[in-house]
Amino acid sequence: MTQLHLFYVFAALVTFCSVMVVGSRNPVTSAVFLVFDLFLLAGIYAMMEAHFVAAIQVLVYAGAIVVLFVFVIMLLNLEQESHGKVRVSIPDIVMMGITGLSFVIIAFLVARVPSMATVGEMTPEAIAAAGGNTYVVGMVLFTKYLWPFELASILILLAMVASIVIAKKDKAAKPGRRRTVNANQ
Amino acid sequence: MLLWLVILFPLLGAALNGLLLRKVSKTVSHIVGASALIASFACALTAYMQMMSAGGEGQVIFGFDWLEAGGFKAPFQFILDRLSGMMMLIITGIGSLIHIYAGGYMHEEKATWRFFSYLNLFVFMMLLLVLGDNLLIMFIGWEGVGLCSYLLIGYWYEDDANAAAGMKAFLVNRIGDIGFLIGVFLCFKFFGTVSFSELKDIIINGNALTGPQLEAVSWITLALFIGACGKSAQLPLYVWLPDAMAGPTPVSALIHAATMVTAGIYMMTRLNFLYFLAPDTQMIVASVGAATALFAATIAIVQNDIKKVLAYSTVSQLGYMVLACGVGAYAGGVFHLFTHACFKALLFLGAGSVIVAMHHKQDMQEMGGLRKYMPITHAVMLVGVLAIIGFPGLAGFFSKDEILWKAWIGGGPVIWGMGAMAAVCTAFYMTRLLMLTFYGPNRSDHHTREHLHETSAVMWAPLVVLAILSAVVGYLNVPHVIPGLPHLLFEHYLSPIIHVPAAAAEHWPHLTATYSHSLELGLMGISVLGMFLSAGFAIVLYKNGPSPTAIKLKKSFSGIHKVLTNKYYVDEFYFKYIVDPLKDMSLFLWKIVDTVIIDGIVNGIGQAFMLVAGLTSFRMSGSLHRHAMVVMLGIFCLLTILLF
Amino acid sequence: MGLDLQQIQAFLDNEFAVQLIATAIKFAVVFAICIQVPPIMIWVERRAPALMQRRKGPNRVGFFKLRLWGLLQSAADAVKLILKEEIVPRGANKIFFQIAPIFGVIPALLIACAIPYGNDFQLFGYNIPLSIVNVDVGFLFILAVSSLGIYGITIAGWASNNKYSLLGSLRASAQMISYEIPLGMSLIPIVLIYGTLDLNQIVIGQSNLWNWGIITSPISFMIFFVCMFAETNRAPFDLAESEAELVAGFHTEYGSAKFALIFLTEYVVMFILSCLASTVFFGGWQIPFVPHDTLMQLIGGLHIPVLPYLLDLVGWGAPFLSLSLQEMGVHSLIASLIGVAVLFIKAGFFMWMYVWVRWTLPRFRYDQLMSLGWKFMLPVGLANIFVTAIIVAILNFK
Amino acid sequence: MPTSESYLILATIMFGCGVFGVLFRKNLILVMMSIELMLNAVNLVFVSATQTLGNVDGQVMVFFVITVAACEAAVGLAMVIALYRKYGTIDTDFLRVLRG
Amino acid sequence: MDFFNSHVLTLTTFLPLLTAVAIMFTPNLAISRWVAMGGSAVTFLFSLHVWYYFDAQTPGLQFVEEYSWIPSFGIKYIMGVDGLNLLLFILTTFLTPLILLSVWHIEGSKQKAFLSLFMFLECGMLGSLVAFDMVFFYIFWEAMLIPMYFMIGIWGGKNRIDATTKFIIYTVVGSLFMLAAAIVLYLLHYQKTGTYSTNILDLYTTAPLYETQLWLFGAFALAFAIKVPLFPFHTWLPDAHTEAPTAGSVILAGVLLKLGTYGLLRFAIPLFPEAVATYAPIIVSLGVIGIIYGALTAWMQKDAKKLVAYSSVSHLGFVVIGSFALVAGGNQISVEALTGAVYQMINHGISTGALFFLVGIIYERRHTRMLADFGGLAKVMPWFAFMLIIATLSSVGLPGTGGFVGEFLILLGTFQSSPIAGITASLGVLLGAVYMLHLCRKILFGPLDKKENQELQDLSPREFAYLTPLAILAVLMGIYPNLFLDKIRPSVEHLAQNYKQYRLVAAEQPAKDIENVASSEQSAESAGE
Repeated sequence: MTQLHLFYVFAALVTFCSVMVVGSRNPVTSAVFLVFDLFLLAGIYAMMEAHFVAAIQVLVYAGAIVVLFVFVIMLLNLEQESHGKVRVSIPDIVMMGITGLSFVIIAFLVARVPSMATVGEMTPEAIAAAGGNTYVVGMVLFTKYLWPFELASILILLAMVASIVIAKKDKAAKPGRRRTVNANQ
Repeated sequence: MLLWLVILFPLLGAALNGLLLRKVSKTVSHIVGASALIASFACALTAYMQMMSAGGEGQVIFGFDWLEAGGFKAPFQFILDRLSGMMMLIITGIGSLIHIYAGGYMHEEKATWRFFSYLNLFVFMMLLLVLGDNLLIMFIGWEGVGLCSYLLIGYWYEDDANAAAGMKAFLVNRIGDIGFLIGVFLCFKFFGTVSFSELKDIIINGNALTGPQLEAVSWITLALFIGACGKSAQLPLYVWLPDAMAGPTPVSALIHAATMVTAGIYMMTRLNFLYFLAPDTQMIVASVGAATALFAATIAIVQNDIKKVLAYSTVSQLGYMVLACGVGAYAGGVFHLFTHACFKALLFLGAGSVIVAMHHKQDMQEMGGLRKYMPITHAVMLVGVLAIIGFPGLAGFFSKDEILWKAWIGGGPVIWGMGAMAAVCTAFYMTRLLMLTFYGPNRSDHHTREHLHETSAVMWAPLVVLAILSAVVGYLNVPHVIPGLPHLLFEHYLSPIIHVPAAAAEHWPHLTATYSHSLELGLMGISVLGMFLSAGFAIVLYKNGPSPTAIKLKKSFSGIHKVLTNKYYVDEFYFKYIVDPLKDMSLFLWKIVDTVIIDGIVNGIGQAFMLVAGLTSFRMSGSLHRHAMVVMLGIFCLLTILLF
Repeated sequence: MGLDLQQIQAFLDNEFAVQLIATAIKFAVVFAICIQVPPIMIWVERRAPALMQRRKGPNRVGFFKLRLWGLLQSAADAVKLILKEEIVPRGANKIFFQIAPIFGVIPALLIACAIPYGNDFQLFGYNIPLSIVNVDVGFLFILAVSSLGIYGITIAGWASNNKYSLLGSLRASAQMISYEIPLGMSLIPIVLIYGTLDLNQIVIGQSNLWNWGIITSPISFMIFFVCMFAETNRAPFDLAESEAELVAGFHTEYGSAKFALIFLTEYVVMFILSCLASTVFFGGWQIPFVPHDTLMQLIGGLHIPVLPYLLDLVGWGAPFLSLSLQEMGVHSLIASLIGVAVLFIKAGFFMWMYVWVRWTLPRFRYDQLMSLGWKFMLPVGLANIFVTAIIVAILNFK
Repeated sequence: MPTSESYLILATIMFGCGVFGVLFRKNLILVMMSIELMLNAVNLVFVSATQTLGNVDGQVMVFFVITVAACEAAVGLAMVIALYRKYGTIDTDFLRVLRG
Repeated sequence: MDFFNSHVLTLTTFLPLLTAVAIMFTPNLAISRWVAMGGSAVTFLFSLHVWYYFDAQTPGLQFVEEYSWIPSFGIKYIMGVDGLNLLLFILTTFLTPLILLSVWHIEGSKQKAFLSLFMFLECGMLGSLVAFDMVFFYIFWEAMLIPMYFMIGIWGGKNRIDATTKFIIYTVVGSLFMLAAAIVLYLLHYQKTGTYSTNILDLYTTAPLYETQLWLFGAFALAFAIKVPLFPFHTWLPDAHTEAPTAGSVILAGVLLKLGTYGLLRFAIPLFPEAVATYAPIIVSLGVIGIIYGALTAWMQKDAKKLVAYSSVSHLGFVVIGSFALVAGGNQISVEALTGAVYQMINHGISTGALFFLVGIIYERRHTRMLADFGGLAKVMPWFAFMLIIATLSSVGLPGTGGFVGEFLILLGTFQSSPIAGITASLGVLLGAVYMLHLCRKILFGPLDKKENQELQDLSPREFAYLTPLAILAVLMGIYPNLFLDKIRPSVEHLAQNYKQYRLVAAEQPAKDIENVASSEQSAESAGE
C-alpha cells in the first residue's frame, strides 16, 4: 500500500528528472537532474530490497561518474547550447516521429509480454534466510561470476589508462612552445 | 669402404679449402687440394684392383636410404664395375695431374683457396655422377658438376663476361638437365625404378616389355639424350662450352675436356641396354654426334684464340663419342673418351703453359716460334697434336678409326663421311694451332718476348706423364686389321657392361656380323690419307705464321670465313629468337599483365566499391545524430517485424 | 482531549507507522544536535588556539555579565549571519548559487542517518534501532552518500562565476574524490574483520577493548584518520580555501544564511566523521570494559515506576499499566541513551583532534597532497586489505 | 507492491528520454549523459526482474553494467576533452569527421 | 613429463603470446630483446620435444589436446600434430629466434612493440598450424593478420600503407569466403549427423553433395590460393614483401605463405575430394602458369627483394601443383607429389627466408636494393657471397640442397599425373636458375666499380649466427631428406589413402560415372604390379 504510493511518487520524480536531463539547456542542470535521477533510482532499488545495488548506484554513479561529467563541463566551461544554430530539418522531424513510434511499439510489446512464469528460488524470504541481499549477491558475484568480475576489473584498469592517455595534454601542441618533441610516440 | 674414401677425400679437400683455410697461403691450398686428389686416386686404384682381382664383377655398395616417397625409392648407393671403375680412375688420375699442374698455373693468383675448393668439389661431384647406382644420384653429380663448372668459369668474376659465361654454361646445362629429369620421370612412370641395376634386371632378365613401355623407352632415351646434349656439348646445346674457356686453363682441361663433358657418353653407355632398345633414338644420337663433330671442326678452323680452337675441337671430339654411342659402339665411344681425356688434357695444359708464358695472351696470331723458348712444352704438345689428329700409332688413331669404322657399318656412308670430314678438319686446325704457336717467327711484342721461358717442373711434369699416356693408351684397343698386337683388349674389358637386349637384337645386326678386313683397311687408309693431306696443307699455309696464301684464301672465301668466324651465328640466333622474345614477354607479363591487368582488376573492384559507397553515402553528413538515427531506424524495423 | 485508546492501540499495532514516528523523532533529535555542533565548535576553535597561544580568545558577548566563557559569541555570530542581506553576485547562476549549499548539507545530514548512536532498544515490543535508518549496508550507504557532498562544493564554486571560487571548488572536489578512495579502502579491513556491513553489528563486535578497530586494524585507522582531514578540507589539507591563494575558496562569494549552511555542512561532516571514527575504531557506543549485557544488568536493578503513572495521569496509561518496565523496554532505552553519551564523548575527542591539528600542523602543497593520496595512501590501503584478508582467511580457516 | 509492468514502463520512459537525448542533443556531454540514462533504464529492468523472477543474477548484471558505464564515461569524457582541445568545440554539428 | 607431453602443443603455441605480453612490461629494449629471445628459444626447444617424441609410424594426430569450449555449438579446443604440420610447426619456431637475432641491433622506441608483435605473430602461426577445430583455426588464421598489418604498416618502406592495406584486404576477402563455406559445412554436418561439431576430423566425414562440394571447395581454395598466393591472386605479395621490413618478409615468405598450401592440404583436399577431382586441372594449370609467370616476372625485376618475392610466387606454384597431382584418372592422389609439396614448403621457408635475410643485410649496409647499385660484392664480402650462393642453389633446386628433393618429388608426381604440366613446370626449374643466377651475378659478380660497395663489411658474427643454421639446414635437407620424409610419410600416405578410399566409394554409387571405376580398377591393377 504505502510502498506502492511511494513508488508512484518516485516514478513521477524519476520521469520528471529524466525529462529534465534531456530537456534542460544548461549542461550543469542536466547533470544535477541526472544525480537526482540516479538517487531516486537508488531509492527504488532500496525499496526492492536491493540495498547493495542501491548503494553501488549512489557510490559509483552519483558519486563518481556524474562527478566526472560535472568536472568536464566545468573544465570546458561550456556555453549554453545556442538557439540560433539549432536546425531542425525534415529528416529530424521524421526521425523524431519514428523514435516516438518505436516507443509506442515497445510499450505495446511490453504490454503484450505474458507474465513471466519461471520463478527462481531466490524469493525475498529465501534471501533474508540466506543472510541478506548483499550476502547473496556477493556469493553469486564471487562464485558464478568470478571470471567476469576479474575481467571487469581489468576493463576498469584499461579504461583508466586509456582515459589518462587520451586526455593527457600533448606537450608538443602546447601553444607558445613550438619545439617539436617526439613525445611518447 | 675404400670407395667412400675415394669420394670423401675430395669433399674433405673442398671443405678444408673452402671453409677453414681461407686465410692461409696458396701453397697450403695447393697441397691440400692436390693431396686430396692423390689420396683419392690411391684409394680408387686400390678399390679398382680389388674389384678386378675379384673377377671384375660389378658390385653395389649401399650407403643409406636417401629419398623415399610413395613408390619412389632412391637409396644412396654406389655401383663399382668396369665402366665406373675406369671412369673413376680417369677422373682421379687425370684430376691429380691437373691439380698438380694447377698449382703452377695459378701461381700468380693472390688466394687460391676458392679455386682448389671448387676443383675438389668438382671431383667429388664427378665421382658421385660416375659411381651413383641410380639416376638420381647420378643427377646429383650431374648438376653438381654443372655448379662447379659455373663457379669455376666465373672464377675471375670481376670480369662481367666471365660471370656471364658461367651463367650461360649453367643455364644451357640446365636445359639439358630438364631433359634428363623428364627421362627420370618417364623411367619411374613406366619401370617404377630409377636404379641402373634394377632397370637392367627388368630389361635383360625380366618379362617382355609391354607396348607402352617399349614406346616409352624411345622417349626415355631421347629425354636422357637431351641431358647428354647439354652436358656433352652437342648440337644444339654446345654453345656454352666455347664460352666456358673463360675459366682458368686447368679447369678447361679437367672439366671441359677430360671429365665433365664426357658425362653424357658415360650415361648413355651406362644405359646402353635402354638405348639398344630404341633404334630411332640411336639414329638421332648418331646424327647429332656426326653433325656436331663436323660442325664444331669447321668452326675450329678459323679460330685464333688457342683455347677456343681446343674448345671447338673438344666439341668435335665429343661428337665422335656420341656418334659412337649412336651406332652402338659403346666400347669405341668410351675408349675414345679415355684417349681423348689423355690427349685433350695434355693439349689444354700445354696451351695453359703457353698462355702463362705469354702473360695470359691467348691469341695465336701473337705467338709463333715458341719452340725455342719452351722445348718441353713443344714436345708434349706435338705428341698431343699427333694423337688427336690420328697419327698412326698414337692413341687417337686407334680410337678414332674404331669409331669411323663402326660408323660405316652401323650408320652408313653419310655418317662415316661426316666423321671423316671432321677428322680431316681436325688434322688441319690442330696442325694450324701447332704451327702458329710453336713455329715460324715470334710475333709477340717486345715485352712479352723478353719474359718467354719454359714453365716450372710442377707444370711440365704432369704434361710429360700425359704425353706418355697419349702415346701408349691406344694400344689397349688395337683393331683386328692390324696384325701382331693383342686385339680389342678394351672392347673385351667392357663387354660385361654392354648388353644388347634380346628384343632389340634384330636392330643391331652389325654388332655381331663379320666384315671383310679389306674394307676396314681401305677406310682407314682413306682417313689417314685425308689427315696427312690436310695436315700438310696446314703446314704449308702456316709454317711461318699465316702465309699470304692463307690470307688470300681467307679473302676469296670471305663469306664462308665470316660465317665460320662468327660460329654460324648460333649465339646470335639464340639470343634474337629465344632469349630476347622471352625477355620481352617477361617484361610484358610484369608491366602489363601484373601491373595493369591483374592489379587493375583488383583496384577496379575496390574502386567499384568506392563508387557504390560514394553513391550511397551522399546522405552521410558525418553528423553523429544522423548515424544514431539510422540505428534507430533499424531498431524500428526490427521492432515492427517482432510486432507483426 | 478525546483520545481513543482503541486508535492508539491500533496505531501501536502498525509497525510501519511506529517506525515512521520513531524515525521522525530520531531525525529531529539528530538534526537538532547537528545544528548545535557548529556554534559549539566555533567556540572551541576560537578558545582552543587562544589557550594554546596563551591568550584569552572571545569572551565578551553575554547577558548581564553572564559571559559563559564567550560561548554566546557563537550565538551572536549565527544571528548576524542569518540576518544579513542575501547577495547574489552578478553573472552568477542564480538558481545553482542558491541551491548549492543545500546540496552540501543534505548528504551531510543523510550520513548522520546511518550512524548507530546507540544500541537498539525495545520499546512497546518493537525493536527500534538508534540509527535513523537501519540499512544492512550502512557502510556502503555512508560511503555512497558522502561522495555526494562534492556536488555542493563544486556547484557552489562554479555558480559563483568567480575564478577563485571555481579553482577552489575544483581543488576541493578533486581532493575529496582522491581521498574517498583510501577512505573506503581503510574501512574494508574492518568489514573483513567483523564480517558485516551493518555498523551496529560492527559496534557490537567491539564489545571488548581488545576488539576495537584501532587494535585489530591500526593501519586502517591511520589511513582513515588522515582521510578524515582531507575529506573535510580541514588543515593541514585546507588548500581549497587557502586564504593566501584563493581568498576563501569555493565560498568566497557566499554570505548570510547560505554561508551559514556551508559552515553547517562542514562541521556536520566533521562531526559525522568523528562519530564514524569512534564507531568503527573505538567501539562506538560501547563503554570500555563494560559490555552491553553487563550494562543492562546494572540498569535492570533500577526501578523507575514513574513513567506509567505519568502516562496514567494524562489518561494514556491504561495500555501500559499491565506492562512491566522490562517489557516496555525502558531499561534498554536507558542503556542505549548511555551508549549515545559514550559515543558523543568519543566523537568529542575527535572534534578536539580537528582543532588541535589545525593549530599545530602547517598546510600541505597541493601536489604533495595528491601524491600522498594516490601514491602512498592508496597502495598502503591496498596492501592493508590484502594482508588483512589473508590473516582473516587464515584465522577463519582454523 | 508495484507490478513488474510498472517497472518496465518506468524503464521505457527513461530509456525513451535517453534516446531522445542521444538523437537530438548537440552537446556531446549531454549525449553521454543520455546514454547513462539509457543504461540506468536497463539497470532498473534488471533489478525488477531480480525481484519478480527470484534470481539475484540480475543484480550482478547491474554491477557489471555500472562497471562498464564507469569505463565508458571515463574514456568517453577523455575523448570529449581531446576533441575539445583539437576542434575547440564539442557541438556535434561541427564535429563531422565521418562526413562521407 | 606426462603433463608436458599432453600439453606441449598448447604450451608451445601460447608461450610466444606470453612472451609478447611480457615484452610489453619490460623496462627497456635490451631486456625485451632477451625476453623475446628467451621465449622464442624455449618455444623452439618445446617444438624439438615434439619432433623428438613424434612417432613416425602413426599416420594420425599426435600430442592431441581436446577440451570442450562451447558445447552447445560443438566448439572444442583441439590441437594436434601429424606429418603435414609437424615440420611447418618446427620451421616456425626455428625461424623466430633467427629473425629476432636479425633485428637485434635495431634501436628505437618502437622496437619493443615490434618484438611484441612478432611474438604475437608466432603464436598466431603456431596456433593455426596445430588447431584442429575450425573455429580455433579461423581465429588464429585471422589473428596472424593483425601483427603482420602493423609490421608492414609501421616498419615498412615508402608505400607501406598501400601495401599493407592491399595485403589485408586481399587476405581478408579470401578468409571471409572460407568462413562462409565453413559455416555451410558445419550446418551440413549437423544435418547429416545431428550433432554440432567444428572438429575438422568430424567434418572430414561430412562428404557433401557433389554440387555443394564444388562451391565449398571454391570458397576454401580461394582463401588459401590468395594466401599462397596462386596466380592470378598474387599481386599483393610483391608489394607486401617489398615494403615489409626484413623480418616481416622472412616470416611472410617463410611461414605465412605456407599456411595457404597447408590449408589446401588440411582442408580443401580431404573435405571435398570430389571437387578436387574436378578442380585439379584448373588449379594445376594456374599453378603451372604461376611457376612460369612468377619466374619470368622475377627475371625482369630490378629490385632484389621484389625478385625474391616473385620467386616465391613461382616456388609456391610448385607446392600447389604438387598438392593437386591426381593420378589414375583422378581417383588417386600422387603420394610422391604430396610428399614433395610438404617438403618443398619447408625448404622454401628456409631458402627464401635466407634470401630475404641476405637482401636485408645488403639493404642495411647500402640502403638500396636495386640490382644496378651492386656488383662484385663477392670480393669484399666473401662470406656473404658464400651464403647467398648456398641460398640461391637451394632456391634453384640444385641437387644436394633441399630444393631439389622437393621440386623433384613434385615434378615426379605431376609428371605421372599430367606429362604436359610436368614438362611445363620443369621449365620453371630452368627459369628459376635464370633469375636466381641473374640475381647472384648482379650482386656478387662483375666489377666492383661502385665506391660505396668497396667499403662494405662482411658478415658480422650476429649475421653469421642466423644465416649459418639456415645454410646448414638447406644442405642437410638435400643430403639426407629421409630424416624429414620419414616424419611426413605416414600422414601423406594416409591422406592419399583416404582420398582414394573416398573416390572408390563415391564411384560405386550408381549415379556416378562408370568410367571412373574402370580406370581406378585399372590403376589398382597397375599398382599391384
